[in-house]
Amino acid sequence: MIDTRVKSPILAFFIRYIFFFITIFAVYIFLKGHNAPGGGFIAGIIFAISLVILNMALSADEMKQILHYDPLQIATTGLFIAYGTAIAPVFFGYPFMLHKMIHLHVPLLGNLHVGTPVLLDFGVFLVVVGVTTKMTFTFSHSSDSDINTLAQDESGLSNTNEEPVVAPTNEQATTE
Amino acid sequence: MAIESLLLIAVFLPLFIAPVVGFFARSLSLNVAWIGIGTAITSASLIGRIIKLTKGLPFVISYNWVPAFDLQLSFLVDGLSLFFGLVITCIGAFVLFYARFYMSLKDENGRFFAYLMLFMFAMLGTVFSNHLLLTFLFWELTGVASFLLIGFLYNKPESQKGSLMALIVTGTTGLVMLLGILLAKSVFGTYDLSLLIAQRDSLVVVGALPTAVMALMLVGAFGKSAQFPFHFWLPNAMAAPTPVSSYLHSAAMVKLGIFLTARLFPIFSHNPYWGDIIVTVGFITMLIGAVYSILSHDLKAILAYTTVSQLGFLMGVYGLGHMQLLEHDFFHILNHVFYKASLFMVAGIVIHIVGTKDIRKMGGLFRIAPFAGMATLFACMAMAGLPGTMGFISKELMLETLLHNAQSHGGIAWVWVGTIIMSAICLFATSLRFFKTLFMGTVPLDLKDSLHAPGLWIQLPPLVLASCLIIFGLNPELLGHALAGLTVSGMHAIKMSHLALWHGLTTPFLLSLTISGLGVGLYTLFERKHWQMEIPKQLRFDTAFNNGLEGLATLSKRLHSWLRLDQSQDYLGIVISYIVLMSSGFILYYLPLSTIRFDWIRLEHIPATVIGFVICVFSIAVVTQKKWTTRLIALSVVGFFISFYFVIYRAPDLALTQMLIESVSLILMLLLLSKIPKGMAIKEEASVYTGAKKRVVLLISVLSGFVMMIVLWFLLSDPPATKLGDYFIDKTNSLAGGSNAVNTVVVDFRGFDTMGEISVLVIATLGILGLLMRWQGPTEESK
Amino acid sequence: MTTITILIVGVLFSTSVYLILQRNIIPILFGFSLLNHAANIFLLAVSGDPTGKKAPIVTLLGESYVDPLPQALLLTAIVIGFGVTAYLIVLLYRIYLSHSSTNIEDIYND
Amino acid sequence: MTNWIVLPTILPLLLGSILLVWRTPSVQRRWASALTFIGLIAVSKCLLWKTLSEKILILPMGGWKAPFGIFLSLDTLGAIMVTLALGVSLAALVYGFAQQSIEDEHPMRIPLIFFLVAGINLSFTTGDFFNLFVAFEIMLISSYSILTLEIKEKDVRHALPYLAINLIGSALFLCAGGIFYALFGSLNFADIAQLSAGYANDPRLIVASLMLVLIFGLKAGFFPLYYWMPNSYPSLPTPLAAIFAGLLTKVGIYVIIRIFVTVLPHTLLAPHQFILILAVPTMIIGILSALTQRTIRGVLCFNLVSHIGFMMVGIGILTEQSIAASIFYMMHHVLVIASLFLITGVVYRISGTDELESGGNIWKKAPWVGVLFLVQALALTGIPPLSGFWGKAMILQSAIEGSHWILVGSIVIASVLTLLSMIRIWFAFFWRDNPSTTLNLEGTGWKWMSLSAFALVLCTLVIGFAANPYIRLAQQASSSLFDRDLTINKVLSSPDIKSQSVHSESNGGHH
Repeated sequence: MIDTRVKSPILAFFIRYIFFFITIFAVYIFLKGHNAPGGGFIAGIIFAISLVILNMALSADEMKQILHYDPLQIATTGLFIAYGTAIAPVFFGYPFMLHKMIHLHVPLLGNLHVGTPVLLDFGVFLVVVGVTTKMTFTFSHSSDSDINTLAQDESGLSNTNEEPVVAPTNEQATTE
Repeated sequence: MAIESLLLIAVFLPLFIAPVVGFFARSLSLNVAWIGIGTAITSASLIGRIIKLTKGLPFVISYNWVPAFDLQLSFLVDGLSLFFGLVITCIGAFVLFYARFYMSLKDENGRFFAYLMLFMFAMLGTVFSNHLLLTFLFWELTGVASFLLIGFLYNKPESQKGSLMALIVTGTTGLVMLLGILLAKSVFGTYDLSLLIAQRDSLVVVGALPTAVMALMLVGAFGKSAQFPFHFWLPNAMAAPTPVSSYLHSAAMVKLGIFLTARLFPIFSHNPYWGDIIVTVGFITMLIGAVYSILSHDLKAILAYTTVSQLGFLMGVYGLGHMQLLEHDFFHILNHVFYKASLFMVAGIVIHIVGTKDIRKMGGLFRIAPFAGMATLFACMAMAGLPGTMGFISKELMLETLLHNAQSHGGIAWVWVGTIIMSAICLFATSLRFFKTLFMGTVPLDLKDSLHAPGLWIQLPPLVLASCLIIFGLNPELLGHALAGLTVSGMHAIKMSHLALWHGLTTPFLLSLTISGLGVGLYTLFERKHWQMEIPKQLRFDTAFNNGLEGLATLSKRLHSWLRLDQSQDYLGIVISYIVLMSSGFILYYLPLSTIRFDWIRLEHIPATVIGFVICVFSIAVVTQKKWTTRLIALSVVGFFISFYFVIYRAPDLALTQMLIESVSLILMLLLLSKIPKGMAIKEEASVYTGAKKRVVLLISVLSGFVMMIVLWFLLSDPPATKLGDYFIDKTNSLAGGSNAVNTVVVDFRGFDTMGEISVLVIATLGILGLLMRWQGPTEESK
Repeated sequence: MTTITILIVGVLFSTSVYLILQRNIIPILFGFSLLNHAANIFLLAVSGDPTGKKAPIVTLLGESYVDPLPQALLLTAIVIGFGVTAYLIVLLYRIYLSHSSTNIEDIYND
Repeated sequence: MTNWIVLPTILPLLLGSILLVWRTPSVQRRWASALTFIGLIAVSKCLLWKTLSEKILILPMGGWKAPFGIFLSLDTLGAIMVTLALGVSLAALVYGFAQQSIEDEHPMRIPLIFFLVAGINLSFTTGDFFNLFVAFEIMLISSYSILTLEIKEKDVRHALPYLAINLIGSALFLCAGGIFYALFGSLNFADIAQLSAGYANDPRLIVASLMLVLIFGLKAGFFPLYYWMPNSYPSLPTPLAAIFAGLLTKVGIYVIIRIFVTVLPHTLLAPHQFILILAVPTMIIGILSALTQRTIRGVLCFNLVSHIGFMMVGIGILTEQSIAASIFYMMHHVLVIASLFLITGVVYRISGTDELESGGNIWKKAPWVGVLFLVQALALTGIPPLSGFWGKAMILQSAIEGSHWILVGSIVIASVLTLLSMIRIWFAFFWRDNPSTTLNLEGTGWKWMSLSAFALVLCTLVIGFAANPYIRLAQQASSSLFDRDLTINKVLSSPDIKSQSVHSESNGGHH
């Protein structure tokens, strides 16, 4: 159903613009999360889905240019932010994970309570983006031997002892 | 030095010497035995010194070890322990001396002598310990040490078999004894032996639990002392090198059971079953051992069975509980120690000379090994109970007591008289055979060339030991003087002075004469038949034991496959069925189903009803549809409608999340299905259940839904408690600074869960990466 | 309302268990997916009958809101379930690659 | 200071993520991970020492008042388990270093071990029902990942049973969480403990508690819920198998102790009777299966299963003494099983096989490996004064005092058969001349491997010969478990740090 080798130029054209709007939407969802349905997780997965769709349209190199970082690194950064938010209060003599709030008035978005919970939520956002894209990219590429080297380079979690998983050669991967 | 330090050194010296021996074995080779001999003599002399100092009064030394478990490092110094300590160390010295000249190992001397030292330590510990748990501890240590020694020539199959048998039998009986000990603690309130002995008059030993304590502990003693029905391990333990046999089977380890019985005697002898159990077991053992000994033809097996017989005799002494016998228990034990140790040593020498164990192929060795022959002569005389030896006196005493007993009690007591007479006849014949076949007559032709004379030194220990039999047999008072002061509380003070060589023409003496005559007769009978009779197969407990082990293996294999533990593909069905059946059982048993409240569907529920209907229909479609694609579509419909259902439940965050997650899962599932060829899908449709299996699967699945339904129904019958939720609603704005309570719970109130959740996501990605990058690790080291 | 939820839970559990007990890895995957849904709805149902209550976006104290806690727990559970399901999908793919079959019998008798 | 109890969880998580960035295996990376473990062990020792005087340490996450926020609470039992988990993991880690050269090391192995340890430690420290679920999931997903990380091509299928069973367990766990919330409106252990006293005869609570036995029985390996285990563990690399075998089943046992001793009322007898009934087949069938196995690891796996039954006996009897017995047995068993797996790895390394049929010659050529194995085999059997004896004797004592004669008999039978199964290995690999097996004793790798196994053996020897402080520790852990009121008071009366901080913040803003 999804043939990763077909890269449609029309789809690519549209998706670039759609991608832009989705990103804005994701940021909105993320920021409103504390007071309305939304939050880091939902924003993250929306953003990740847009990246996944983008991936269908673009070639691996283009995709790499857009992403710039290995998704796993993004996810790890998210983890660090979340852990950091949790650990920070300890140094001020507070219990682990205590959150502090700052109240801000931002035009367009209205009353914002910016505080450490946002940082944790941002960590969640990054993790979800990184994890979802990493999972789908690696899995969709895994039957394709030449793209697999990319996956290998990206992850960095491999060495000479690893050999990419390749589908049995005699049976062509076919769509249903 | 104080008694404490003397005793501690005497007991622990062998333990500390063991590694030293192991260490020096490389440079000193066999001469390392001298270190061991020195140790044994030192310990023996220390014990001798203690005898002088204590003057026969019991003495307790205690140190805390594990007070949390009431265990003290507590030693009881009294006549019994000192006597056994002396036997262990003295015979140990003889055995080590013998081993010095017997063993011819290249690189394993150190191990051998270290084991022997360890063994000596374990036995000393057992006899001196005053605390039942400590006794058990050393008891098991002797078992382990004997396992290592019996299996010392480990690459021989019979070594493995013999050591396994010894370990399992003594280990199992030891565990039973542990039960007895633990039970004793809860019945009598203490593990302290000296305390128990001191309170023996006020202790209630009658009744179910005390009897159980006694029986369980006696099982331990029976196992160690190779009493019926555990007698079979001893002959099989003969796979050990001969010095070990001589130490294990004559002097020491097998006597531990006797020791324990003697220890327990003052405590339990008032129990009505004490005598019955011990006498029955002991005398049956005595008869079996004697009969089997005459039916065996392996030199060491013959000796092993005579040992079994004699152990039964010694055990029986404590069962009869007759004061005159008990007063001389040390005499009986020493008699056996001396003759059996020397006979084993001789057997080792002989086997070494002739290169075979079959007694029927031997003969005429006196000229080659005259000292060994002398030793055998003395020892066999004692074993046969001929006048002038310790064996004679021992047997006379026993006969006299039994006759006395029979006259006063009648009935079954006469059976025991018959038993001892029969065993004595067999033993007489065996002794005669042993000496005659080995040392008289002519050397068989096929052995003539291979014979080589043994050294003088190696013949010395058996000769010295055997001479003791004669010396003390002729002058029993001598022994009485030597053992004076070894009073055992609750049992006796040593009075050997009235032991005499000649009691006059009494009934026992006449019986002795009869026994001798019949023994010669039996011998002649067997000699005529060329010793062709064997132990009947069905009465060989060791084969039964081995068959039992094999049967156990077969049984466990059957059970294993019957429970389908070897079938990886069935685990899931079994576990799920189990969980479902159990849970439905609980529900039917515990939940009062009649109290269920039914909540009718009202008008405002219509949207929920429609969505619920769709979910149900499509989830059933996932099951019933044939094509994977259809199933997948049905599945995603279920997923999306569940997010609608979340909307009904006023959960906008959940609905969004569910929808998005459903999409990503769908992408992943599509990716999976796109990688599996279509042909496979069609082929696999055939592999569903049919018939009865299908019905079972259906039943289990319907039952599982039923269980969860009932549980939920019950939960919702009462309005659910919402303590936490109320607080969150209340504080989400004021304390967490957000109006979306779900979000504040997720990032603030319970932010730690979210941290865990994102960690799970990252780890799952790592797992996926690991799966998609096939690891070609270093093959030979990957385990 | 609760009756419908209870029925959904029952059907979802039954169908999922039936699928998990099949002899093919694809139905098993579907089964686990349904099992996740079943457990999720079970957990959500614990917040009680939502009829007449508002979503837990608190603008005015004193009004009747549904219990936010089960929803929050469920959010965590859904995400964790997603991670595990993704892993399961890839594992099944690897199993398929190693044995060139999706049939449980073939796989374990290979 | 209270923040310390999150360290055993957060530090491994943090280091695991750091090692995801610092990807290339190197000597420095190894040192960093080993030193982290050593540091954590020091921390956990301090915590253990502190729990002895303070009974229970608590940390309100985010400063929220009990029972509303997530609470971490650490009592003596938890501290013991954390220390053990860290110790075993360190030994396994060092063993892995000795076993593999740096070039052969999988870059994800150490991070995943860290994540696994984090999950395990969180399970031991959490005081919240749903957080326990999260901890379990961290632990499980790490264990799946580890299981399939370096797996052999055809062994991938053995991960499926493990995964499937645990998925079912997780789904049920979630439902159980729902049941508890619906009943008590709370998820905090202390709070539930206080509330549940009034629910002792509530049929819903009885059914829920019986389901909990099934759920955690899956993790712990009760009969017949252990079916997944014997196939999954042997496909792991040795050090990881040691962690799995030593720790993962014990987490199940720990949680059962935690929930049934400190959370649910003791008057709830049904689950305990159920555990006692299950204990008998767990012990007997487990050990009979061990006799059918053809590999050392197979034998060990089923021994593991069988001995879970011993701990179940202690839990089922439910007296202060019997729980102490189970705790002590658990301490012993973690160390002994882990070290036996490591020793098996050494055996595999030098003889190239772990099949009973093809082994041999080790006693002659490498007697020290034999000594290590024999000591641990005897400890496992319970030969005094090795560590297994005390635990077993304590369990037997409680069973005798409760007059559970069938259990007593089963324990004796299981012990004897344990001995038999271990001696089979001993004969096959150590006391046999097998001309077709050549031992490879070159190189120093196996010596270092033996050394880290020896470290664990040494621990068991210490526990065995100097048993007193450890038995006292187990007794103290048990008595603080039984001191429910203290725990409840301490947790529920904890200060409301969050509102204080918010108030001080708003006050500060005004002035």
